[in-house]
Amino acid sequence: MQRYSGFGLLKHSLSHHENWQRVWRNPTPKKKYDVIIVGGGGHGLATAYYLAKEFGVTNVAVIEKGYLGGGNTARNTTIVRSNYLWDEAAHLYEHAMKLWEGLSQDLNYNVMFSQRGVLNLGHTLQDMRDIQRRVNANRLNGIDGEVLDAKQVSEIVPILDCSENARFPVMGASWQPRAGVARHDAVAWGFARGADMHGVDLIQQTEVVDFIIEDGTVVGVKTDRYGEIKADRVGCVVAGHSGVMAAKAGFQLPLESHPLQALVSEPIKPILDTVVMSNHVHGYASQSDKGDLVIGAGIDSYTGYGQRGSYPTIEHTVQAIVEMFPIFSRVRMNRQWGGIVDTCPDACPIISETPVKNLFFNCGWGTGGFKATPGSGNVFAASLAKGEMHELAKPFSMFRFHNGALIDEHGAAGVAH
Amino acid sequence: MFHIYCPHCSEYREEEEFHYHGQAHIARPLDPDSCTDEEWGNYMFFRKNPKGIHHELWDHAAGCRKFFNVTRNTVTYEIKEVYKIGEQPKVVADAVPSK
Amino acid sequence: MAQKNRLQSGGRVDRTKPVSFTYNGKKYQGFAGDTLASALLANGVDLVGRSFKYSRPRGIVAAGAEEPNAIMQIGATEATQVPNVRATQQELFDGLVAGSTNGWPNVETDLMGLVGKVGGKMMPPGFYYKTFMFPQSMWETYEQFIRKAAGLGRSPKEYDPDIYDNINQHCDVMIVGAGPAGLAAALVAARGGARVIIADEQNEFGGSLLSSKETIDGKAGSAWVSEVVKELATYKDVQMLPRSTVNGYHDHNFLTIHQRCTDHIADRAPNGQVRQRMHRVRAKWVVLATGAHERPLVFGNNDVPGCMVASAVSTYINRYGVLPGNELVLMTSNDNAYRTALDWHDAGRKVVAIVDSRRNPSGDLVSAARDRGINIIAGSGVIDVHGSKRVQEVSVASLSEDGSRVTGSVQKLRADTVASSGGWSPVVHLSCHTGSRPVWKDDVIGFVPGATVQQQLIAGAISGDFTTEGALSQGIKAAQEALSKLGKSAPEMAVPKTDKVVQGKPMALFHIPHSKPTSQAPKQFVDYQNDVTAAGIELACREGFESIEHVKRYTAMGFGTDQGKLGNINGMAIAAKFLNQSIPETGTTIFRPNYTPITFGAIAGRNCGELFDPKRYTAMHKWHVEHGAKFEDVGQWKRPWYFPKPGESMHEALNRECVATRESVGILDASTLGKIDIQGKDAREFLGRVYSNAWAKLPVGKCRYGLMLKEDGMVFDDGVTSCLGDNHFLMTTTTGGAAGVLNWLELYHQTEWPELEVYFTSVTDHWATMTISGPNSRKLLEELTDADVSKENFGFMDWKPMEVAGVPARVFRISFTGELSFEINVQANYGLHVWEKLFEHGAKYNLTPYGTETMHILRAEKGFIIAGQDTDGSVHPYDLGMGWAVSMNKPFSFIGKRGMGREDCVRKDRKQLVGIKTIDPNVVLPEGAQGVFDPSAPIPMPMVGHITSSYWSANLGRSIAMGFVKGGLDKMGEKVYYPLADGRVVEAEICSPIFLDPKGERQNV
Amino acid sequence: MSDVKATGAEATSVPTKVVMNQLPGAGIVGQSPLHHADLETVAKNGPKQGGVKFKEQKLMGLLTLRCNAQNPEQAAVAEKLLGVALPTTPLTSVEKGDTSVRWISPDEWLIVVPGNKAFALESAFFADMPGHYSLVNVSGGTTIYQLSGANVKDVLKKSTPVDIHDSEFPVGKVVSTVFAKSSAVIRRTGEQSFELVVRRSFADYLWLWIQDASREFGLVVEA
Repeated sequence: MQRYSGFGLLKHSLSHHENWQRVWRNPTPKKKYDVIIVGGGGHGLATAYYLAKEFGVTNVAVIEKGYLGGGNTARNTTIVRSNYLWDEAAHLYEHAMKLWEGLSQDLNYNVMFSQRGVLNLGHTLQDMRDIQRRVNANRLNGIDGEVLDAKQVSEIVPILDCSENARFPVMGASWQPRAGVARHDAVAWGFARGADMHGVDLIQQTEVVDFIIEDGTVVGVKTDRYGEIKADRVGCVVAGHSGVMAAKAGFQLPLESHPLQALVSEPIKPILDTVVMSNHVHGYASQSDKGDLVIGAGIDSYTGYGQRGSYPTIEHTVQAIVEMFPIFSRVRMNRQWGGIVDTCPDACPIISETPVKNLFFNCGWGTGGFKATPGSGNVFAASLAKGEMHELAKPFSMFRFHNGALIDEHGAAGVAH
Repeated sequence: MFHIYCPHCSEYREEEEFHYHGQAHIARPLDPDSCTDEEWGNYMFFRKNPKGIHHELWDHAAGCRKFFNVTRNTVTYEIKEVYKIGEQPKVVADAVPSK
Repeated sequence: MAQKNRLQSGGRVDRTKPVSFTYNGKKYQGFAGDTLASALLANGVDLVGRSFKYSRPRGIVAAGAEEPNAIMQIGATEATQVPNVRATQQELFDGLVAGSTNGWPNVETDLMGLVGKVGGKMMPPGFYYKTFMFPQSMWETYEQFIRKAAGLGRSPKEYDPDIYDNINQHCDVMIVGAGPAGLAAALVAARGGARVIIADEQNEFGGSLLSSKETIDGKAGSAWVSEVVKELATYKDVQMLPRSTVNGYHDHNFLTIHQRCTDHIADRAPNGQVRQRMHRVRAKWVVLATGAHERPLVFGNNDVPGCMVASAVSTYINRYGVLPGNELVLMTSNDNAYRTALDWHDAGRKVVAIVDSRRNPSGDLVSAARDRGINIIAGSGVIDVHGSKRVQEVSVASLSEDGSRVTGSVQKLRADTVASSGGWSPVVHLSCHTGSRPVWKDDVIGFVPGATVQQQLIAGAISGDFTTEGALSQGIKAAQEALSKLGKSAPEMAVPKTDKVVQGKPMALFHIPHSKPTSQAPKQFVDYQNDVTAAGIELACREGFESIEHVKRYTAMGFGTDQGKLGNINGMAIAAKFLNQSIPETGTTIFRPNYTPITFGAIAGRNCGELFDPKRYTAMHKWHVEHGAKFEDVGQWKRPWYFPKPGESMHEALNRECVATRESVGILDASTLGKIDIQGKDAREFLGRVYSNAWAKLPVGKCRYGLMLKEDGMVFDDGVTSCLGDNHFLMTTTTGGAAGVLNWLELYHQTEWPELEVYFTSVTDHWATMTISGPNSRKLLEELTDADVSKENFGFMDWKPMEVAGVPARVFRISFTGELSFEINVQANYGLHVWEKLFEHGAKYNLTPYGTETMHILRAEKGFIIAGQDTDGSVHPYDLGMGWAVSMNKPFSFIGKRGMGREDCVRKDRKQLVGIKTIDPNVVLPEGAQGVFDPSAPIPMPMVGHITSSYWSANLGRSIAMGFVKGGLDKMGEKVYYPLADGRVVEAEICSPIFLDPKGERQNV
Repeated sequence: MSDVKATGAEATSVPTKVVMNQLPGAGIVGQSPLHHADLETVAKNGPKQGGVKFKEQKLMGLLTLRCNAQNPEQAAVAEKLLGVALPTTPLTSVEKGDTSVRWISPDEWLIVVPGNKAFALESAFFADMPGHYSLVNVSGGTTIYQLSGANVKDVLKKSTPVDIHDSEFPVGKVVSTVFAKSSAVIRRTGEQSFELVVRRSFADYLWLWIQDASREFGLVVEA
């Protein structure tokens, strides 16, 4: 297998880059696998990677109806942070953060994880109470965080309007220095390459049209291209389509799939080198390495599988950005797009056993999926390998919506995470 | 942005005037106290979330403040019909789940 | 020499109106009617930018929205800077200041260029994924360089001096594009009596007719255009919008138009005019007449300045009177592009050769070229271009019949301009915005709009028919169809006569091969802006990026500000060829809004600054401002926070307000509390279902506090509801909860319990509410009313109508401070009058106005909760120690009852709200501090609950706090510790949250 | 002592609903939601020519009526008390003398009368109206903006998504809708004149918005 390095680039440049190997194979599926993962997005690929690399389960297939990393992984605004309020969520996201911190080296693929820090602004007294509460919880959970006042905020982001005449003046912020952004496509490709290297079969352009369930236990899947493929365990990681897949398996989930829109400006010279989020003014922005301002806000109110939302959502988002950064008024918006996010009533994911034996779901990440990619894949892989849920995953059982043990992260999720 | 016909105002209005309230026809159990935790959880949280035909509850928040139902395709976003509370939809999904 | 490339005559520029402008610090002159691009070309400026990865010199390629290279920084002042403006779309005005965006130290001598040459070979697609990984700590250092190199123009550093706005439009027919198809459609729709909007991104209507020599009905095309425009102007329901780009097509035929009102006049909008306007259009029918973009061909060094799209060359000649060179080589795969050679020749400069990839070109235009003696080299292709900052020579070689291989030897031709054409790509962008996928048509050699659920019609080149005759007839048909769908009678209209030109069959050629394999050939550019080459696309495919979406993402093709208008199809074709499959098998090309970039300010419109969000005021707001109140934002309300006296700190002000209230009397403007009038015989029953406590027996004249829960049993609002009449109640809600609660009541009434006879009406704004609180409040009230407000006849939790200061009022004896209190409600138009009267009489009692902060302190001294501060949607009444506000034996299972009974909600060790007393009375815990039982435990340290409310109580001379503690209600007197960020660990004791007057005697006097 | 009427029963027993005269004696002048803007002075010193005219029609009596117009008794009593029948066609309004009635929803109407006539009308309703209904005085919570002039439609188009073209919005039509980031009940009162019923707490914001939206046409304030 080929390792990537600057030296490798030089070597290949001498042969006109004609000898680069495939990043992953294009295999025909076997009749049976130990584990089938439905969904080749970031989380599914990470799950496959860790199954093979960390838990020694290499007889694994990832079945993707489109192309790898083509869903929300390709459509999000790439923010990575772990400053969540409740212990359960904080531990899960911090587990992911620690994996992020060595990911490029672990994968030998530069996912461009850039720890430029995240500011969550506070504009009201209640915002500041919530920020204090969350940061104090983070510190006691071993997660870096500080509460900043308006002056400190404007020192970090001088172009932010921290003046008194803002409609909702900035009163302060929470600051997580270790947070940042990553290159979304590279994350999917890096995990895919890593999984493939460890023997995982990545089956693209193949849709799982049904589960094969025998007296309450899943034993495989039906696909449109290759018919039946057997498996001891099946992990379903299909984000926005989780409800649809659950219906095929005969149960419902506490999920609604909503459009989540985002937009980018034209590329401009570096001017914003951290991530700024505001729940109250309702928008967030960062600047990519290409120079685009990457901007987002909340989900559209209605359910939708159209990968597009309504224009007023874009308007409100842009209003918020102009309110926070008045100097961007003359900068121009280049593109907008939408993803399909499966949202839970408590703004926390579902990593869970299901009413069907050996069928596991990892979904409900809402707007917060990207930042959790390695952690989600890692704990889901552990659960699939053992057939029982990983400690960090247990609190995220779908059955918490029956017994009432919800983990309400709306505050920390805020404008969309 | 949706263009929604309000069955009470009897004309089309912009989405900005309306609020979405999720899946329609979720009746509150008549005897909550006799519900199991599972039944109550299902009532509160578990949803069909279909890809395709969806019956959903909206209210004309900035208009007549009346609630009503909408049958909408969640992929194409076409609104197939609107109907008042207490009425039943005429357009329903075909038995086969959308693939 | 000034404007050396300007023709003496011809074109639509006004040679009597010279316009001067600055480019890269140098002064130039153009004419009114020029774009920045045409003026630069007229002045012989070849170099307009450097490419972002290899920093190669780049020149103008196109003449419109598809231009990838001429990306300018515009702006005469810091505040009016605009990054990334296309020179081809910027109209020239006097004093225009422009500069190229890339190139260091400048675009002419660019040192990055060296890096590009040297490092170029080491920068294939995705190279950054493969390196910069070691050591880990260095990535952010590498990144700084990458970031500096990236980005085109720069953001202004000062605030925008201009204003923008939005306007809502409705029409029967929205016509996008005012070329022949759009104009014909508009004419028919207008004659049919429809409400029409026709928009075009250019400064004048006419589209292709403005830059071609074709005639319509025997007149010049442009003459036909002006006649049509003249007629359209006579219809009152027709809106014509030039300089207006339809940039987004959304669901249910909603479109957005970006209109540039003043960008053609000046740097900054003159005297306060709107600079740009967004039209938000709801159209019954849409006619897309967006035309097509010509595709350049992909060949070696096809990015050297002087390489242009064929039709662009014609546009510069015919529309702007500019000949952008001296010696032309035309590279084409179709007849249509021959027009460019003819235009060039007829303008009096030399056409070196027409290189045609087809073996036997035929057709009228081909003969016309032959008649002019132009050298046609058939069955061949331009495989390489020589020159660095301008084309100097081109290499031509014969090709195999299918154009896949170089067959013959290479001949070199001197030329300074290479115009190329690989055919035309319909502008399908808008049709994709609503989720419709375009479909490939082999006869068109391009994608055309696919099936859609929108009320959408197409006309003209977008359909794949690139003739003017087709445009006109389809425009007419489309409008007629729209009219009949609208139930209007469609007028007949004959298709205007157009020139008959017989054309030969075009060849499907995208990428001209080189004698060397693509990977070793000179760079063949597909996407200029992102430096994507044919070799790069092949490499992506070789590495396994086989889906076109993967190819695009891996190479960044189509991610520039031109969104791949020129390159995407060529790129797909190259990928298809490499994977040897058809283009449709390789995928399709999907476009998203915006068609071209839009100013953020224009989208925000006037919803910025003081109009960003409403500020809501009470009837007494003016008084608060005059009396120096500091305000708190509560939702959209501006509520007085505290009333500092001159020189007083917040802390001092609060102490003063708190003490004055407990010792004499204070006053609070409580008007923002939500108020709902409830009438109907089932009002009581309804209250019983939405509140957790009992309402069946509340007598007329009495008030009662209630908790409102969600179905999960968690508290979401609280307030006092008063019984006005047996079937008539007044409910109050929290300030933030008002709208939500009314909606909640309507939801349950309309969808669950329509049989209950009850009506709800918001009266929040109708009543001005002022609470006087403190031992002297009764004395004060007595001075202003004749009513008997004695304890005996006006007890605690009673309400009474009475006149206060001559104004009819409803007075409620409820208290949020624990003091003797009267909440006076009057019709809001009289609120300020009563408020001021209270102060006239209150002076002797030191009547002290206080705001939300003192209110919070006073209620905390009493252990009263604030929904939203002491609750967070995850606590039920028992968690709050408020079981007394729950009546489990009500016949109807009220909202929240069942939820509270779920397994997790009845746990013994839930976090419960208690009082928190710091051992050191002078320490005020920060709200949000997290408590632990064992402060020496290792991180992660088990947390037991947080502080929700915490204040300095001047009345008690110590700090007080409320907060959640695991099982706290059974831990009275036990210790809890608060490790703070500054390293301190505050020791505290769990206690009752009622710190003052536990028996409630003070309010009951 | 203010004049409070209990209805539905003789004074001795428990009243079912109460209505009260909320207006003080003549000596006390009410202060409308735009009181602080001092429109009199603005009108005196401001421009007299412009494309948009603005007037606050203040201190009117506004009543929200909820009832069932399909119920003949209720319809009859309402017509008797108002002098006009309740408009039952959606989005229409009726006007007679100094009384006007706007359709708000199938069971809701907004009644506008002179401020000093509201209480008499309320009392009459509470005395005579049979069956299930509700009548609420909202005079203090609302005010009325009169917008007119050659450019009045341009200002409305900037402010509301509703189609105000003559063919869709004839004189007399009334809609409750979004207005800027607040809401309003908009009624067309003439070819070039519209009436906005707005909420008190948003009055200042809407006043700022209308000034801003009118600037390019010239705003004439009338007192």
